[in-house]
Amino acid sequence: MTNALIVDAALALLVLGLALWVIATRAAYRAVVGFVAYGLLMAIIWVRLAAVDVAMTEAALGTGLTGLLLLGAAARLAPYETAEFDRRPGRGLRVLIGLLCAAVTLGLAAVVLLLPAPAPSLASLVADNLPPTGVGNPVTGVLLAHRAIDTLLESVVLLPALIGVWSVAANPAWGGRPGSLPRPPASSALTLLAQVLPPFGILVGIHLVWNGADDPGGKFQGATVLAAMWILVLIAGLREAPALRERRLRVLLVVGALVFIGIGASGIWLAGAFLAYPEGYAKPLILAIEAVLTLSIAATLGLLLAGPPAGDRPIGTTS
Amino acid sequence: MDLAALLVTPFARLTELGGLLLVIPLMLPVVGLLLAPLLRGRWLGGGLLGRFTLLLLLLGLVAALAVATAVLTGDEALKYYLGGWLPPLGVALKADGLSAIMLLLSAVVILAVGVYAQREFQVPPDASETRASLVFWMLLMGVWAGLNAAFLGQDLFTLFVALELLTFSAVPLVALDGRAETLAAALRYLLFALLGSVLYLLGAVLFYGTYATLDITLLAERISGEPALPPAVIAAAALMTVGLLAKTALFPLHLWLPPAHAGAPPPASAILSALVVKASFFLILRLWFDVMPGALTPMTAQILGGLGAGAILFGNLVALRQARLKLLIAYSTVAQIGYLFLIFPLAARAESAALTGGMLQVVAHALAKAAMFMAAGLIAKALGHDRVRDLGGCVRVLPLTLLAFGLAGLSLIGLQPSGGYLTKTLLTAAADGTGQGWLGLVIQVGGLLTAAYLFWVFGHVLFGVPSTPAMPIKPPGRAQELVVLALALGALLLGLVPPALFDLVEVGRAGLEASAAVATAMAGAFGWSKLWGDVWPLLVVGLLVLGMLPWPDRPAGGSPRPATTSLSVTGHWAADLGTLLEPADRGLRQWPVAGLSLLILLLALAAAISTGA
Amino acid sequence: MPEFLLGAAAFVLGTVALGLMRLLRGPGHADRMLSAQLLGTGGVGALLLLGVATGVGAIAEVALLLALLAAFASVAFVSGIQRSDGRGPPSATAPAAADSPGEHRRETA
Amino acid sequence: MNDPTLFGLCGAALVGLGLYGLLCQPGALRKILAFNLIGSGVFLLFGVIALRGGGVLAAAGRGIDGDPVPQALIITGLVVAFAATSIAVALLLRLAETSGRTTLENEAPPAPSLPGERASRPDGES
Amino acid sequence: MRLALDILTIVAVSLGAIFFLAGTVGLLRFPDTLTRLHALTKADNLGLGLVVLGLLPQVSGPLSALALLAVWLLALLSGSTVGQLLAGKAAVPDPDRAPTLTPGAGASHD
Amino acid sequence: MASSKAAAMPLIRAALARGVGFLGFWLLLAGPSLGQSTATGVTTDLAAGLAVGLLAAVVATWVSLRLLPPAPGRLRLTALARLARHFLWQSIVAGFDVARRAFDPRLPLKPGDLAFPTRFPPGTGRAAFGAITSLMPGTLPVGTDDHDRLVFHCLDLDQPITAGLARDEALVMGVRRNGSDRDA
Repeated sequence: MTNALIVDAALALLVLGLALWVIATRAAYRAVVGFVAYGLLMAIIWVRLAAVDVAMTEAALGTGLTGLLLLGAAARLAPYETAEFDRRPGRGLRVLIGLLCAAVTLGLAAVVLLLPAPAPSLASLVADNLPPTGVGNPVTGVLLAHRAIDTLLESVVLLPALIGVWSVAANPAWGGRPGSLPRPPASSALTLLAQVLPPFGILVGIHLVWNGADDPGGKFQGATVLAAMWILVLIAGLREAPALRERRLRVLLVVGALVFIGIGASGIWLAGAFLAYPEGYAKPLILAIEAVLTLSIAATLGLLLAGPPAGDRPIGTTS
Repeated sequence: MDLAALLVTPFARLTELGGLLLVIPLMLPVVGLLLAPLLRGRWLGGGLLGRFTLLLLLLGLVAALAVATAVLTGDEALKYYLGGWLPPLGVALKADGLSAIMLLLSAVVILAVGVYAQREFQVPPDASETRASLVFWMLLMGVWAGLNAAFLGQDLFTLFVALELLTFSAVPLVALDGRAETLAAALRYLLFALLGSVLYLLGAVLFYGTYATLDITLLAERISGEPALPPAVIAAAALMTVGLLAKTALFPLHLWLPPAHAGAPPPASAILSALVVKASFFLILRLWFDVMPGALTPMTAQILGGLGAGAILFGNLVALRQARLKLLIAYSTVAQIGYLFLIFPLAARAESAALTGGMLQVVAHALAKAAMFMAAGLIAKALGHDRVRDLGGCVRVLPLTLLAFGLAGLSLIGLQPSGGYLTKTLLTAAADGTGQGWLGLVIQVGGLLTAAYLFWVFGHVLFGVPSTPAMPIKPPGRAQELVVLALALGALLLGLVPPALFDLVEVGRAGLEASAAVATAMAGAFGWSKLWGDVWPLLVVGLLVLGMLPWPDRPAGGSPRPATTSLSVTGHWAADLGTLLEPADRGLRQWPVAGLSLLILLLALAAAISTGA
Repeated sequence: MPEFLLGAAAFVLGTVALGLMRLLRGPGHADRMLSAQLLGTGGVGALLLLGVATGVGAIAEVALLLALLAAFASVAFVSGIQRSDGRGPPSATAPAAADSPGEHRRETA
Repeated sequence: MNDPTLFGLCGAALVGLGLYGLLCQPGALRKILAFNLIGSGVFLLFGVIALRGGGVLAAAGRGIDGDPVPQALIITGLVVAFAATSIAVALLLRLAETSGRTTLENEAPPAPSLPGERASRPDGES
Repeated sequence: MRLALDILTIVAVSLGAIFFLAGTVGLLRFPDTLTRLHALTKADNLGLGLVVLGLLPQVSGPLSALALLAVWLLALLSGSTVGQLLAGKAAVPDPDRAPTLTPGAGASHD
Repeated sequence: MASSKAAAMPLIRAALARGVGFLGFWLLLAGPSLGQSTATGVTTDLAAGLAVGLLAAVVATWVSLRLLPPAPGRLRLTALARLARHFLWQSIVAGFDVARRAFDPRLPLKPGDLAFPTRFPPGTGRAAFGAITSLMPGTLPVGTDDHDRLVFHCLDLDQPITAGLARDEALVMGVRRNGSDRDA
């Protein structure tokens, strides 16, 4: 056990050190680079916490897409970011806030140490109620059956978020192609990567969704990988991002949640409750929902990264 | 399927659905939100999407009425287990009286906003979709979906997702006009709201860590069975309360509200002020009255009530200093939120009056404030500006709008028979009855200050020198004016609603006597002595304010700053106070200072909750 | 054997943590990015070791995901820098100036 | 001290650090980063709770490592946090492009939007 | 047989760990960005390869073993792409890179 | 791209080859869980899994063909094997080389840039060459110069780098018979 403890202690210390760096370093760019490293470590920590499903989400989302989003933002903000660090509040205020934050941490630490000793848990209840759902992965069972409403609302939440991102567009650009994606200089290495990697990413993504029914994985993880591959192709310039007015794209964005609601509503007649599945058909229905949701979530995540429509030319380029 | 059923099924049959009925208000806006991106083009002379939303809102109103009827006639909360899974594993929906009121209120207000916004956000003839139209109508439905989910959810995590849905929908509305100031206001709102969400989530996590459930009913059972609150629960309650306070913008955490609510397009401001901040308040109610009933220690109640009193005084005073009409209304919201928190110190011994008064305040303020923001929007649109000092003469071009503004103002002041009057009477009586007369005093002073800034506005409107062309640049639509007037009248006539309907408040909670409390409050409201007693202080305030008006020697051009020179004594006094208040408000709205307040509040609440544990 | 593999994982994590010194010292943005990249490769290795040590096969899939997306941060990094270069001379020097050796010395002193 | 506790304390520290950063760093991008730190601290605490809740079962040979309910909720939360980050970034980038500002300090209350001004908003890129 | 495989594991994994260390040492000691990049791409990928080699005998079934190899190949692809991308970026004129731009003029030690 | 019948043949061949490869990759991924379902005797799960795998492989192949159209010319497997062996050995050498220099207290480096006039036209072949050389001892492609030569950053200019690069180039070129000059 000692080696395991060393691993855990190393991870905890590293994560704290990186968090400190993210908070305390001077330039935003350095903080973002630190945050990317932080995300990688978090993925390993989730593995150590026996939450492989979460680790996959963190690996895909935290290191892939979030890193891309924040690094791109930091680079685009760099020209404007003049001495903002020096506009911190005065030392007295900082010390005061620091002390209070330390008090919050200490209080939380005490709470963690005083959590009830035989930890209360729903694990056995989930295990007992997993068979009717037909899936073998308890996390998928919870997400798609027991707490399906959370998953439904959460896939719906992504849509206002996307509209929010689009809403900062300039009026004439509305409906055009998104313009926030970084466009690196033509590089044969990047092109090769964008040509070779996506098929494998697609296989991994589909595998995660399909296999997520019984083993760790699921639609969020799969969708994130698919979105990442799409973005990679766009960044490398192999394909153009679609214009946001395209009806096919719009349908793609909403079809997942609509199918989810449709199947949920049919449950009222067929299984006696909204979001219930008819006996014996739970697993195929769950897989069907996951399949369409994956497409919608992947498209939404990709477009969240791609940013607001920018007309025919990307924002920030000089014409 | 729900839609088709709604269209053909008679209204009465809806209530027979029982708990399943709750799925309709939950899913109707969600389906609308999902279909919205596909609905392009013009229809009946406007936007297809706008018309579609209107239809959906009408259906939503029917559904909300059905829920309210079912709750009131059944005299018990409707409950529904999604997917047939019982908590703690599954997620329940529940509509008690409070949920029903909130559902109905949001359906009414959003419907009014939807009618109002048809004109503002229609699609021009040469386009099939514009940025503003799609964003506004979609996010309006997003806000509606988030609100309904927040009112019906019985699971702390589902409520978290609902809050996020609400935030993500509300924030872009603030920045809809795309100017730098509103973008900054939206970003500030988003970041502070996210801080609130994450603190809320942390609280939910600690609840789960202690009881392995997030269901409100189950949590209530388990917490009431505890001999003393465990530390995790104390921390969770403090974290959730503070997180929700940040989202409610209770003084001194109001840093984001004035710029956000003032900068949004008027229909969006109406939704934000009338409903969005109420959702997080509603969850505070849920937390203290449903999740941990009986855990409200006197200390906690005093902190919340004290902040509420502070909000009333501070918000009203700062509102008095605003040069722009929309900012004035936004600060008035800061003040009006304060009334909601007075119910906590009163609830311990006068729960009926406190809760009824609180819910009445929610309803009355929502109607009145939505009317005021939309009226201000019409004024700004017609005149091309909303500087209070230059409103002179606009009564001639916008009589109906200004009437609506004034009527809504009467409700805020608390004149009979408005909802504001009921609120204030109920709360004052409860304050006197529980030996906390100072709260009653705060309520009275708040009403007078509200009257002062309304007199200030109307003084300029009625007696100011017209500085703009008499003809409006763009005359308001008749439907727009009427809908604003209807909302204002609704707020004003709330006291005339049969008291029996207020029994809705008590459905699902024992020992409340809402209708009796309302009946008592309304008894004698129209007696001459009572009327005179309420009106004469207002007259005094009115005279003082009119004395402050610099209108006889108003400098030409009209600077956007408030008048600080005046002939009267009250003018000097107000100016002195203003020089103190404005820097104080600016200081409090600095991000680090607001953060400091938040941290102090968090620790103080944790300490206060543990005093009774 | 699991004990040994865990120890190896700890060692690999420790060495890449050492590499994070580059994050602190810079001096260029690219150097800092290198340390994050090192963490990526090391993380894949550590995850594979952990997966076999604990017998949870799915951990290898986490490693696979990391390997699949390892290049993403660098792609964003490279294009990001390019974008601020594209804004013209004054802004192009801004990130570099922020990382000038003089300033760097000030921070570590 | 066992492993879950270690990471639980780590989560508590992350929350505190993130709070400090969110309140004291003037740059909006730094605030977004700090929000993500707080978020991951909260998720970490939830993950610890999940692991604690699973230990009993693993001992009983039921083969589940952690309480799956918190794990499912964490996944949902991570996606929501990503959505929040992307909105914040979009707003911030647009703010910087229109006004050159990257901080939220010293803001003046905005004038309400007016029809005339809306017509003349900067519609193209400068 | 088992023992031999275990020994192979121990040797290969240890060697791999040492190459990770080499990558880190190179990253810290080498004088400029591009030389550090050499250390990163080459030493680390070999380290990962050796770790994978060492783990092969420990996994059940040939498919799992091949999956491990696939992870390594993906890491190689990523590593080489990242190497080239960052190298191209580091070659853009940058104050601390200037001395090594011309062939032979490098060799600048700390 | 495959308008004539003559051009269709390589396309079909490439599609089949890649499809089989992707299906193989899917089996790697799904192997453990497929193994489970065969062990428990649930054949429907196995069939469904294989069907999804087939579908995934088809999608992946389609995407792959869209992104990276097959180059004319045939793949020579023996040359590929030779390249793989060379690559494997050289990357080990590269690792040792870097490690030796890193651990050496004297830090024996003589870094610098070197221009290499490659025979590869810009395109996939050149990119693959760059990717492979970036893992070879002491070389790291940094870009192209004005004369369309590949520029390599080298750890030690005293080593016979050009000769090594030429050998790598020949090996990579040999993999595809008479194809590389028409890559695009």
